[in-house]
Amino acid sequence: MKALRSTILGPVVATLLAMVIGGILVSAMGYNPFVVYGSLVSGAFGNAISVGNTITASIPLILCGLGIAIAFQSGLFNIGADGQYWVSAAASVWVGYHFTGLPGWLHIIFCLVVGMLVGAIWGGIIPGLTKAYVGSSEVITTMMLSYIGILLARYLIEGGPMQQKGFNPESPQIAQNTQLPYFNQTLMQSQLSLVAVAITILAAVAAWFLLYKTTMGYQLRAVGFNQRAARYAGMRVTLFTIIALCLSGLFAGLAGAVQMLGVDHQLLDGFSSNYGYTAIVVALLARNNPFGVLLAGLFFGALTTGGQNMQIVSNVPAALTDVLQGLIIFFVACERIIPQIIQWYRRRRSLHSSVAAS
Amino acid sequence: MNIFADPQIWASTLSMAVPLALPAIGGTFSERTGVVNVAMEGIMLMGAFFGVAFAYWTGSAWIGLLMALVIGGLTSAAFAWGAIRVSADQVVLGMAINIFAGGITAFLLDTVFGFNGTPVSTPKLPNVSIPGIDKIPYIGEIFTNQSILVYVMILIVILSHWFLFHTRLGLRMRSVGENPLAADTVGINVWRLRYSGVIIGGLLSALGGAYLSIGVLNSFSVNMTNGRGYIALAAMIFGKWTPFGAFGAALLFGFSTALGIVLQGHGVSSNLLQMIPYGLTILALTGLVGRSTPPAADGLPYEPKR
Amino acid sequence: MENFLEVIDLKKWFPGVKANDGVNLTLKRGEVHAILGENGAGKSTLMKMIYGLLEPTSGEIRLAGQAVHFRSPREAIHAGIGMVHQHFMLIPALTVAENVVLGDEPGGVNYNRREAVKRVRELSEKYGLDIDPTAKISQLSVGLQQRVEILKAFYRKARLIILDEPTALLTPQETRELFNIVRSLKAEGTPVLFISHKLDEVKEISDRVTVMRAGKTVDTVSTSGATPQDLANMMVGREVVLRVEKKDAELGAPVLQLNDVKVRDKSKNLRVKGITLELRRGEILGLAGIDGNGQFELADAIAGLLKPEGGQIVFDGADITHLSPAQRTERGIAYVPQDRHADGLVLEFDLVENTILRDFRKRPYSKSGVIRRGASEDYTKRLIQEFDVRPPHPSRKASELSGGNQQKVILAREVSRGPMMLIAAQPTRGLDVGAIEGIHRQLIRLRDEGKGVLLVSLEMDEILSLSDRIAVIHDGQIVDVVPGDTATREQIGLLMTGTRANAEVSST
Amino acid sequence: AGCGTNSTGGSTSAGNAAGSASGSTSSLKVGLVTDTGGLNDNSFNHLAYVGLQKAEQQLGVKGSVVQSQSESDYVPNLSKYAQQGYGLVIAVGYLMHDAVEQVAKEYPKTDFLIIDDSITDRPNVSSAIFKSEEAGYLAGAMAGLLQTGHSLKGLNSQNVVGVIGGQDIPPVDSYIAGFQQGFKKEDPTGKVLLQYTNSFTDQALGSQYAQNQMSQGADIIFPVAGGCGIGAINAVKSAGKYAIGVDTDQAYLAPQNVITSAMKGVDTSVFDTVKSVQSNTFHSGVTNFDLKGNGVGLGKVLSGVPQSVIDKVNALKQEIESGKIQVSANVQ
Ligand SMILES: Nc1ncnc2c1ncn2[C@@H]1O[C@H](COP(=O)(O)OP(=O)(O)OP(=O)(O)O)[C@@H](O)[C@H]1O
Ligand SMILES: Nc1ncnc2c1ncn2[C@@H]1O[C@H](COP(=O)(O)OP(=O)(O)OP(=O)(O)O)[C@@H](O)[C@H]1O
Ligand SMILES: [Mg+2]
Ligand SMILES: [Mg+2]
Repeated sequence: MKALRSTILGPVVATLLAMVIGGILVSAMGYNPFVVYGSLVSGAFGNAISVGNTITASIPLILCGLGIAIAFQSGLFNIGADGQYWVSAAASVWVGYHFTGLPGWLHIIFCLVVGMLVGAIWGGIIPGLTKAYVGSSEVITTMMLSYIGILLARYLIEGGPMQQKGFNPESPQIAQNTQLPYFNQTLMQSQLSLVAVAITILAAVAAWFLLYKTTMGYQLRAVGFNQRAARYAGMRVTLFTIIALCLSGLFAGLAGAVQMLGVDHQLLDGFSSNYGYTAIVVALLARNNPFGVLLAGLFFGALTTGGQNMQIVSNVPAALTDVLQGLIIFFVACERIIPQIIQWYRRRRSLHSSVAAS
Repeated sequence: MNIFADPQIWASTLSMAVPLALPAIGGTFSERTGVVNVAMEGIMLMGAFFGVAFAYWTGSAWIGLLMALVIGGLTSAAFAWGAIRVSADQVVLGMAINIFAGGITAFLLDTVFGFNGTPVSTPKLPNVSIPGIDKIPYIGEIFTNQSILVYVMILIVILSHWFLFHTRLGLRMRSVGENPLAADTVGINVWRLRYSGVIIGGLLSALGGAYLSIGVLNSFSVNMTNGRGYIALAAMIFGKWTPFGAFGAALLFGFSTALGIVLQGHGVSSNLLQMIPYGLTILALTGLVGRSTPPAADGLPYEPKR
Repeated sequence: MENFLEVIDLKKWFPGVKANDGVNLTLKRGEVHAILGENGAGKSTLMKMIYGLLEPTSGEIRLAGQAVHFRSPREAIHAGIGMVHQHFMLIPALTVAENVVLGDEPGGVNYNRREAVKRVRELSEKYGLDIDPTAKISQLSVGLQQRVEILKAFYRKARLIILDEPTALLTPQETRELFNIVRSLKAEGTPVLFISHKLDEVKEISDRVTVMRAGKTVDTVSTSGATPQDLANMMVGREVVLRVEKKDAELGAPVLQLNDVKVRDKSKNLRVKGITLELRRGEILGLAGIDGNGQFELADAIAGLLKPEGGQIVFDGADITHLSPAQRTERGIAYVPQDRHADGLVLEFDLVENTILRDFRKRPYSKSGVIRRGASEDYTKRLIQEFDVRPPHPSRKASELSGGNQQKVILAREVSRGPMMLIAAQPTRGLDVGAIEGIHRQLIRLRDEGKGVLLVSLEMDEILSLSDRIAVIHDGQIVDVVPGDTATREQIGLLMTGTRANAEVSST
Repeated sequence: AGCGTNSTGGSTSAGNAAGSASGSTSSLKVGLVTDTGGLNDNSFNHLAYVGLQKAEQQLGVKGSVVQSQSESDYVPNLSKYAQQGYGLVIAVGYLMHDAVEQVAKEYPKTDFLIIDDSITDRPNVSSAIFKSEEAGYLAGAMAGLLQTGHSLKGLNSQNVVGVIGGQDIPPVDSYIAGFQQGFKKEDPTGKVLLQYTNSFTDQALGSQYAQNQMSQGADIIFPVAGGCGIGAINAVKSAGKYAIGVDTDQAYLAPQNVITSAMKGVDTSVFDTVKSVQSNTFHSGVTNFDLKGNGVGLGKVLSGVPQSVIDKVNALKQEIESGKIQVSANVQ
C-alpha cells in the first residue's frame, strides 16, 4: 500500500509541478491558466467523446511503445518506430484496398498480419543482421531506416504505385469491410473502435506474457542484461538480437495497421505523427513494463487530445501543449527528487521548530 | 557526370556539415563523461530561436550568438541537473527537452513575432573568405564566402580532439565516462566533470542551431532543425565518440545530402533520391565502421551511496 | 607507538543491513594490522568509510588524534590515505599509466603522457611489480590488473595504506613481492591495514589481527599469539575444518579427453598451444598455473564459449569439438566460470531466474516455451537451503547478494544439475574460510559420486589440497602432470615457471 | 499578448488571445482546423488564419483555431467544432477531404469550407479551389521575359530559372505547372530546374537547394515551399540574384530581390465564406478562385522590371481571363 502510494505520488506531484510552471508561463503570456488547464482536462476526459478520442489517440502510442519496450528489455534502442509504423501502414492499406471479396474478418486479419510482418522486417532485418554480425549501432540503423521508410511511404503515394488515380497524393480507401467498426456511433461520437482497443490490450498482455512468462522472453531479457552470461547459458545472442528488433518492429507495424484500419482508412500525405518518438518516452516512463506502457500511453493520448481541445477553447497556440508535455515529462523523469525535497523540507521544519523551542 | 568537379557540391557539403558536426561533437563531450545526450535537437532549436531573437532585439548578430550560447548552456544545465543530480532517465530527459524546446520556440515565435515569423531586418553573422586560400583555384572556391561558423567549426574539431585526448582535464573527463566510481576513488569530482561535459555539449549544440538561424539565414521557423539533432546523434555514434569521427560522419552526411540535391531533376522521384544520405550511412556504417562501443558508463547515473 | 588511526563505535547501516554495527579499531604507526572476517562481515564497508567512499551512520574516525569526516575520497587522499580496492577501480579503456596517474597527472594543461609512462615504469621497477605502462587495462589479465591497483596506491605516497584483499589474485611469487613492499612501508613507519581470507598470509605479514563478525569487531589479538585455527574459529564463531578430508579416488572411465587443443582468445592471441589431457570419472584434476598462461581460455573452450583453433575435445566418448555451449550443457558439462559477474550470473535477474539459467528449456522449469515459475521457485528454495545462500529469498536480485553468496548460487546451480563433469574455475575466489569449506566439500562430493572435476585455480593451496592429479600449465602447454598426494608447493611452483624438475615424476 | 502581426492594418486592438466576450450573444462562431503544417507554414494555413482574423475584426465573428498534430486528428478536430455549435468550420487543405466528407455527413446543420479541394456531394460543404497555376503562369512568363531580355541588373547570359517545390503535391504543383508553361511561352529555349526539398520547414535546406540551382546558372528562383522557401529567398538575397515569392506578397523578405509574388487568396476565400454564412447566403459547391475574380494573382512588382515586361504580363493575364490561354495544373 505504502509502495503503491509512493509510486503514484511521484508522477502526480511531478505533473502538478509542471503545471504550475506551465501556468506561470501561460499567465505571463496573458492567458488564464485555469481556463487553459480546464480545457486540457475536459478535452481529454470531459465527456464520452473526449474519452473516446483519448483512447483512440493512445492506441498507436501504446502499440509502438510496447515494441520499443521489448527492444529496451533486450538491451536495444529502437529509435526508428516511426518508419516501421509508416511502412507497415502503407502495406496494410495496400492489402486493404487491393484484395476484394475476402470476408471482412479474414481481410482484417490479413491486413494486420501483413502490417506486422512488414514492420518486423523493416525494423528487424537490416538493423538486426548488421547489429548481430557487424556490430553496427542499432540506434543509427533504425533511425536511418526510419527516414527511408517515411520517404518510401511518401513516394508510394506521390507518383508511386499506390497513388489513387486523380490529382491528390493519397492512396485509395481500404475496402469498407476492413474498416474497423466505430464503437456506438451515437453514444460516443469518436473514432473509437472496440476491436482496436481489444487488439491493444491483447498486445500488451501478449508482450507481458512473452517477456516474463516464456523462455523466449527470458532469453531476450538475459541477452539484454548480460550478453556474456547469456552466451554462457547457451543462448544464441545474435539470433535473439535479431528477434528482439523484429519483435519491436512488429509491434510498431501493428500500430500502423491498426491505425489505418481503425482511423485513417487510407495513406494520407503528411506523415507527421511522430508516434515513434513519443513512444520512446512512453516506454521509458513505463520502465519498459507492458502494463505501464498501457498507462503511459493513455496519459500521452490524454495530453494530445486535451491539447487539441485546449487550443479550441482557450485559443492558446498549439505549441503550448508541447511546452507542457515537455515539462511534465521532465518532472516525471525527475520524480525521484520529490521525496528528497520532502525530506529536506521536513528537516528544515524540524530544525526551525528545534530552534524555536530552544 | 562532372558533378564532383563543381566545387559547389563540396562547399554545400561543408556548410551542411556544420549543424551536424557541432552538435555531434557536443554530444561526444557529453557522452564521454557518461551522460547520454539525445537533447541536441532541442538545444539546437533553442539556440536557433534565441540567436535570431536577440540578434533582432539588439541589432547585433554577435550578441545573438552569445545569447544562443547562454540559452543553450542554461537548457543543457537543466538537462544536466536532471541527469546528474536526480539520476533521471537520460533518454527521457533528453526527449523532454526536445519536446519542450520545439514547443517553446514555436510558442514564442507566435506570441512574440506573430505568424509572419522573425523580421527580415534581423542581422546575420558574416560570411568570410580566407585571404590566400581563396586564390587557390578549386579549393579556394570551396572556402570562399562561407559563414564564419564554418571556420569556427574546423577550429572546434581540432580543439576538441586536443582537449579530449591530450589534456589532463580531457583524460579525467574520459575516465568519468568509463568508470565514475574509479574516477571518484582517485579524487576526481565526477559530478563537476559530468556537468561540464553536458554543458559543453549544450554550447556546441546551440552553436549548431545558431548557425542555422543566423549563420546561413537570418530567420527562424518552427522546427527548423528538422531532425538534425538526431542525425547528429547518429554522427556521434558513427564517429565512435571522437571529434574527428563525428566531423567525418557529418561530412559524409552533408555530402550525400548535397549529392541528393545535385542528382535531382533527372526524372527520379525526389523521395527516392533523398534516401541517399540515410542509405549511404547504413552502408558506410556496416561496411567501414562496424562496431562502435560507447564509453562504458555512458547513460549510467553515478550516485555514490555515501 | 602512538595510535595513528582510531575507529570508535563506528556504524554504517544500509536499508535492511547493518553492515557495520559498532566497530572499534586502533592502528599504530608502523603497524601491519590484519582484518579478518567472513564474507559480508563488513570489512570493506569499514575501509570505505575510512577512505571517504561511505559516510558513517554514527561513530567516529580519528586520524592522528583528529576527528575526520571525509565526504569524498578526495578528502581522504588529501589526508594521506591510500587504498587498494577489493573490486578493481580501473578504467579498462585507458592505459596502465593513465590509470595509475589519474587524478594526479603530470603536466600542466596538457597531459604529459611520456612523463606519466616514465614515472609508472620507475614505480613498477622500484616495487618489483613488472608491468608495461603503455598497455591497455582491458588487455591485461586480472592478476596484472591487481598490480595496477597496487601501483595506484603507491603512486600517491600515502601516510596510511589500506589493502583490501590485494593477494586474492596474485601468484605466490607476487604475494611475496607485495609483502616485501609492505615490510618496507612498515619500516618507514607507514601503517598498513590488510584484509585477506588467507590465514597463513595474515600470520606471515601482520602484527595484530582484528576479527569482525556480522558487522562488529569481535576482538583484536596479537598475531604471534594466535594459531590459524584460533583465528578461523573466532571469525566463524564455531569450529572450522581447515584441512580437507577426502577418501582415495576411485577412478572410472575417461570423461574428458583433450587432443592437441589450440585456442585463441577474443583478441586473437593464441593462448592454448596444443594441450593433450585426460580427465577421468571420480577424480579431481587440478590445473595449476600462473595467471595468463591459457588455463581460463582452455576452460572456456571446453565449455564451448571459445571455438578451438585446432585439436579435438572428446567428452564421454563423443567428439564435442564443434558443439554449441547449449549442446554441451545438455550432455552434462557444468561450468563455474572464473568471472562470476560477467559470465556466471545475470545480476539483474532474481535468484530463481539465475538458478534456471542453464536448464530453463527443460522441464520442470518450462513447458512448451513457457516458464513455470512455481516449479522453478521450489527448486531455487531447495538450493538456497542446501547451499546456505543468504539471505534466503528466491526473489532477491542476484546483484543484491554478497560475492560469496553469489558464488554459492552459481555452484549450487552447476552442481545440482547432475552433471557428468564440472569445470570449476577459481571457485573460491574471494570467499571466506567458511564458504570455502562448503564449496570444497561440494567438489569432493561430486568426485565421490563418480563425476569428473576439472579444478582451474590460481590458489596453490586449493589445488594441493583437493586434486587427485595436478596438471601444470605454462605458456599454453602442459608442463607436467603429477599425482596430487605427493606433490609439494616447491615442485608445483617450479613447474609453473615452465621448468621441469625431474623426469621421474612426469613418467607417472 | 504581443500584437506583432503585420497582417492587417486595422487599428482595432482586439487582442488575438482569449476573445473578449463583447460581441452580441448570437455572434457567429467560426472554427479553423489546420492540417499538420500548422499556422506557421508560411502558406495556406497561415493565409486562412489571416482571413479569419480579418473576419473577426471586420465582421465581429468569434474565431477559434486548432492545429492538427497528426492525420488522425482531422476528424476529431472537425467534429469538436461542430459539436460545440460552431456555425462554420473551415478545413484547410486537401488532406482533410475524407475527414470533411465524414464529419459533414454527421453534422448536417454545420457549414463547412474546405480549402484546396472540391467536395460537391454535400449540401453543407463549400469548396475553395485556387487556380494557382494561373498565377504561376504569369510569374513564369515574367521570369521568361526578364531572362530573354536580360532586363534586370545582374542577370547572367544563361536562360536558366529554378523552381524549388516543398513537396510533390497538388497545391505546390499547380503553381509550378503554371510557372513552367508561362516561362516556356516567353522563353522556349530556356531551362527550368525543378527540385523538391520534401520539407516545408527546413530553411537551411531551402538555402542549399537555391545555392545549388544558382551554381547551375539559375538566377531567378521560384520557391514553392513554405518556410523552406524562405531559406531559398534568403540565399538568393545574399547572392544578389532574384526570386519570386509565393502564396503571399513576399517582397518584404528581400525588397531588392523579389521580382514579384504568385499569390493565392486563401484569406479572401475564408473571409468571403464567413461573410456568406453570417448573411445566410452560404452556398455549397465549388468556388473557383482565379485570375478573373482576383482570387489569385501577382503581387508587387520589383521597381527594376521594365514597363514593357509588365505590359506583356498584363496582356497575358487578359488572355487567361478571357479563356484564350488555358493553363494546365500538371507539372511537366
Ligand atoms: N552499498 C550497499 N548497500 C547495501 N548493502 C551493502 C552495501 N555495501 C555492502 N552492503 C552489505 O553490507 C554487508 C557487508 O559488506 P562488505 O562488503 O563490507 O563485506 P566484506 O566483509 O568486505 O565481505 P567480503 O569478504 O566478501 O569482501 C554485506 O551484507 C553487504 O551485502
Ligand atoms: N604510449 C602510450 N602511453 C599511454 N597511453 C597511450 C599511449 N599511446 C596511446 N595511448 C592512449 O590512447 C589514446 C589515443 O592515443 P592516440 O595516439 O591515438 O592519440 P591521438 O590523440 O591520436 O594522438 P596524436 O596527436 O599523437 O595523433 C590516448 O589518449 C591514450 O589514452
Ligand atoms: Mg594519433
Ligand atoms: Mg570486502
